[in-house]
Amino acid sequence: MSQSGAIMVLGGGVAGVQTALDLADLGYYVYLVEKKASIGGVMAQLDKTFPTNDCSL
Amino acid sequence: MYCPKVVVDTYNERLDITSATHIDYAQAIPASYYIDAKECLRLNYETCNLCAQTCTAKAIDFSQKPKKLKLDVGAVVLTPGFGKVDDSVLEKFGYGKYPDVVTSYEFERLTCASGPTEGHVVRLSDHREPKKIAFLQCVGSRDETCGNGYCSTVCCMYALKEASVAKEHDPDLDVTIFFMDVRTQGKGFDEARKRAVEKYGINVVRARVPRVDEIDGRLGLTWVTDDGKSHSGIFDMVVLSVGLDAPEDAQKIADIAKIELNNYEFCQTTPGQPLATSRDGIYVAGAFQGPKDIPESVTQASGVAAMASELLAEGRNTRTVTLTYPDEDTALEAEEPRIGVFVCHCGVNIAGTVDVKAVRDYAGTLPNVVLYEDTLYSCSQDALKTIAGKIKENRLNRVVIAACSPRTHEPLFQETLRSVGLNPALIEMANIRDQCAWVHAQEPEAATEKSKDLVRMAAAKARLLEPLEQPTVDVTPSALVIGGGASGMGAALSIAEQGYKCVLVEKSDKLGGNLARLTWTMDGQDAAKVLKDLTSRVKKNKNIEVLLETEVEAISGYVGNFSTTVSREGKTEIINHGVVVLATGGKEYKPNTYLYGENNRVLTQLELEQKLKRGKSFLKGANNIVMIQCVGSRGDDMSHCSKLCCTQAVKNALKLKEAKPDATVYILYRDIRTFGFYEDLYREARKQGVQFIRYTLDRKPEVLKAGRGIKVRVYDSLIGEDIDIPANLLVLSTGIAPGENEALAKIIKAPLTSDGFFLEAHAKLRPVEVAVDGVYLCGLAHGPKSLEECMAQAKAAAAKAVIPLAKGRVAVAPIVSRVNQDTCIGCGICESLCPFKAIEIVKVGKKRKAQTITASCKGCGICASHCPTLAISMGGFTDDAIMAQIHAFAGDNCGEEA
Amino acid sequence: MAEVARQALADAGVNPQRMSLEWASAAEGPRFVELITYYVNKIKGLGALGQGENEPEADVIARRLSAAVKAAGARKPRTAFGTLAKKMAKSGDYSPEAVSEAVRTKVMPGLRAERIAEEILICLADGAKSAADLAAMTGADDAEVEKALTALAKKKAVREEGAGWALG
Amino acid sequence: MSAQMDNNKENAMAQEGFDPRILGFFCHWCCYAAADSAGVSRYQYPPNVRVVRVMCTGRIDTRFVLEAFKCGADGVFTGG
Repeated sequence: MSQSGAIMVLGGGVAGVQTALDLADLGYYVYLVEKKASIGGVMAQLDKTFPTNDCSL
Repeated sequence: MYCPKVVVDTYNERLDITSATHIDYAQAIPASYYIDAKECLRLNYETCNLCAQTCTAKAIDFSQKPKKLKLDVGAVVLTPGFGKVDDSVLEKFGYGKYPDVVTSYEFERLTCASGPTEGHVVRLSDHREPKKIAFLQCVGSRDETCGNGYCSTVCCMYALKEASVAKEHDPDLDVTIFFMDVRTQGKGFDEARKRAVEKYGINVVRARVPRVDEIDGRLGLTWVTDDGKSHSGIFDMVVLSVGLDAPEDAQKIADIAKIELNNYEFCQTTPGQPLATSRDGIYVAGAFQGPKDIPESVTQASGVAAMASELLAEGRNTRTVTLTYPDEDTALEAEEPRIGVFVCHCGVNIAGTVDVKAVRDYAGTLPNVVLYEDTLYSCSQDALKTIAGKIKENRLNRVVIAACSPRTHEPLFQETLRSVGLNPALIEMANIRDQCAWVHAQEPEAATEKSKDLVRMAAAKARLLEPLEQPTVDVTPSALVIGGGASGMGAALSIAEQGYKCVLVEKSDKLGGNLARLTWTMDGQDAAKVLKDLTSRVKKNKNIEVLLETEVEAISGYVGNFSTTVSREGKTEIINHGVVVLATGGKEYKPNTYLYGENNRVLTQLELEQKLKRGKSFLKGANNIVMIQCVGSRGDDMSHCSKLCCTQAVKNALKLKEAKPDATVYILYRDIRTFGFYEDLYREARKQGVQFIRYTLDRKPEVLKAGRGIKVRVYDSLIGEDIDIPANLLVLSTGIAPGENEALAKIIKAPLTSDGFFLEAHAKLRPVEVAVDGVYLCGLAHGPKSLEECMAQAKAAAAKAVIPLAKGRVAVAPIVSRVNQDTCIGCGICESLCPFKAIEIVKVGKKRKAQTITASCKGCGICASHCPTLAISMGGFTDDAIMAQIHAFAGDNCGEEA
Repeated sequence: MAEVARQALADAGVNPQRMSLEWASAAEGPRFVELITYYVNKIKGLGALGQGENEPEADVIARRLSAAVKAAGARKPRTAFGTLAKKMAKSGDYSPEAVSEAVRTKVMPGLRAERIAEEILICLADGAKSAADLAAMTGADDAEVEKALTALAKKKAVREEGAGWALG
Repeated sequence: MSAQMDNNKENAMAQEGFDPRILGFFCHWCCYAAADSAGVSRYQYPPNVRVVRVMCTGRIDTRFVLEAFKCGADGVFTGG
């Protein structure tokens, strides 16, 4: 059986988004599945991030 | 917008309201409205339908039903994040009862400029600014009564951050943080903690506050410090530093995916394979694998990408879709400029301050502008489609977008240009949001004037924009991994299993690095097994060539085409490769204090492990064993925290108790940093009777000779005096020092941190990349960390390293310099000034001429501004374009206005 | 570059404090705000261009700077500047004193001479002038003007006309 | 003289109603990014500066600065 070139990523927070981006860059088709209406997860709620206290947007 | 149903805004932690039809937050992706099905009147009560009727785009269709999709995938990655601690846990601290007790999530929204109070911290009870705030740590963490025995890892640091931000808003604010232990063990965190505490004067109290009471509309706290004394204080506001729980639906995910969870309902993994679940082909990353911060989540995310890529190496590029663009309309591009100006409202972000319509109409008066429009959200998918349509319809050949920052959004609009057959260089953005509307909110007229000026300058530049080639260079499809420890082997294996050749160079005579000195992994398993597994797989893999006793002498080239000189047995060899992974490791710190090296009863933790491995006979008569933490770390020699010594000490204390149950083990510590699930080990050690005694920097323990033996003197704050412990064995937790990184850093031109570790390109978003393209980083070379983290990082570095190899070509930004060979006089000034070695002098015929090495050039323009004959021009930033912007800035004042 | 610009501004009669070079890293939003606010206030203190202390009228400044821009694009001063930058990159000595001194001695003489020459051409565009008039207009001393005129005459850019000079 | 005093003195000298026109050259990676981050944090500052983005302050040619003044700028702020 030939190998599939697609991967499912479950959860669209910072980890899920990064995984999906890297997999796409590596040559795979990605299904990014998120139950909410937008991706970003908790990180999108953060004002600034430590240790440098910048926004990382 | 017409939705009549008011609902609480969960993005703002219920501190604000929105409607059932809403966009989660201003930068949400996708930034389209959606209907909250739980709240919608139409879906729940079959009334209303207002939105569907008013939507001019007819985008609302209530007849849609949920659909089941079947996806054919070769691997699954679980990144469900973390859940929230149950409110019942928070109620103990008065949450829900007293309005001024808030969670750290709520406080985050209060300090945020886009939050419900626009960044003003106020009490929710009376909307007045608090004067005294207390942060309570470990709410829902390190607390078996709520079932969360683990440490949530991130709360100490985020509390310090939130406290700093609050102090920045109001310097007179009095902030106290109540810690059990201050756990700021991440890279650069301890330094950040020190800065925050010193700069902002944040009070640090090591005590657990059991409850919160209301006293005359304020909040009363009582706590007991290490010395046994009881204290109390009154605060205006209490912030609960809420821990990270397992995701709410963890059990459901586990059932569906058929994977195992640990006893806290997080995903079960091992230190050697931290990203693998119990089922093949299903991987895990982020907080579901265990509580962790952003850099580690991002690292693991890249790491699982590598895992999936290893598994599905044959399937690579079989399902991807290649974007195709229409051919460039070069004839249109060459015509007289036809500029379209799009002025963005960005909702109220711009339009709330700047008179967008006035700016739009002003744009219409500028030369060569043939179309001027305003858009609500230019970056939204439908707006981009509209813009694309308008470009075609009006045959535009230059575009000005007056909106936000080109740093974040230019690529998006460049895509739009490409999609309609225009060169992506033919766009210019005017930043009227980040650098205008947002920062001049109180001066709408001045902001509107500034916006007009910025648009005029952008249009002036746009007139002179020229199409730029999109150069790419071929990639040598192999990697060089420097360092043969666990991280280096992990990275090499992953790269090899993803299908690429890899050379692994190690300067010593064997593979293994620090792992070879370790006896047990953090979960008490045999470290030698992990090592053996790694080394045998490395040796077996046909894609890996191992070079022992080999040192790197020089690296030249750039991403895709590096050429490295190594020396081996006195001979030099050249290796060509496309990418580099730095895995040079670190080393155990060797102290010259506490009689180390003088008395054979004094060992380091690693030395203890090695002794224990050989047998327990040396423990005969060792009734008192003392461990001292932070020897070297967090001090004068090394300012950083070595992150793993606390857990290592606790692990070894347990091994000692196992080998000799009647021995008393003392651990003298400053903060016990057994973060994450390692907290279980700490609790177990306390249960087993290991004695933990906290010391402070001003009263460090002393080690004294006592006859043939030694004794350790330490101040016991509970009894308020020094106690002497006769120690049969003294074990020093000496931490991790950086390896000899300076030479390599110079060769690669990669920066080091002040502690001597390699500096990543971005602390959070690019944790395994180095500022030099094509160079990646993992393991102790990056900073102290456990084997588990090293392995995840090795995978992550491998994923990043394979990206250019898998693509086969790397794109080069077209903003590079170009030398006009006719006017160049070959003086070489540019060559000597270029910070990236990206311009060189070559012989053209008989003359010396400068030539840009396109792949290395970063477009900084030093060469252009220093060229005596003005022979160098910069793509997208030509002299003429910048001069045009200057003239446009001057407007009527300048005689040379075009 | 900043030092050259400052000294060139001073040469043209502009208060060099009007030009500022500051550093703020990507993460330093607050610092950026401080810098900008301070700088804008400083400029407010200096007044509009041409109205600051010891500054000539705005039209004189404009003429001087027109000449200076041309001078700064000329090959000789640029070579001097480039060579200096190369030397400093090699030595690594970027102390303000050293930079200022080097620019003053290595770059400015050529740049000023070029500026005066260019300005003479501008001054002569609307009719012949005496050497003394040209000295007054360019803010140069007689010797500098004479040197410039001689060089320009050699290139046939100017010629003597009666008691004064005209474009060649 | 301390920066603070300097600042006060210049404030006192500031001409009534004088709104200087200032041109900024900002480095894409540093100052331009800092200015963006100031925006994201909603810090407020005077609206007198108009910005030309360059990829690096090294790009800034002396001619650009002189030209800006020639065209009547009251100040030029280069930010790296």
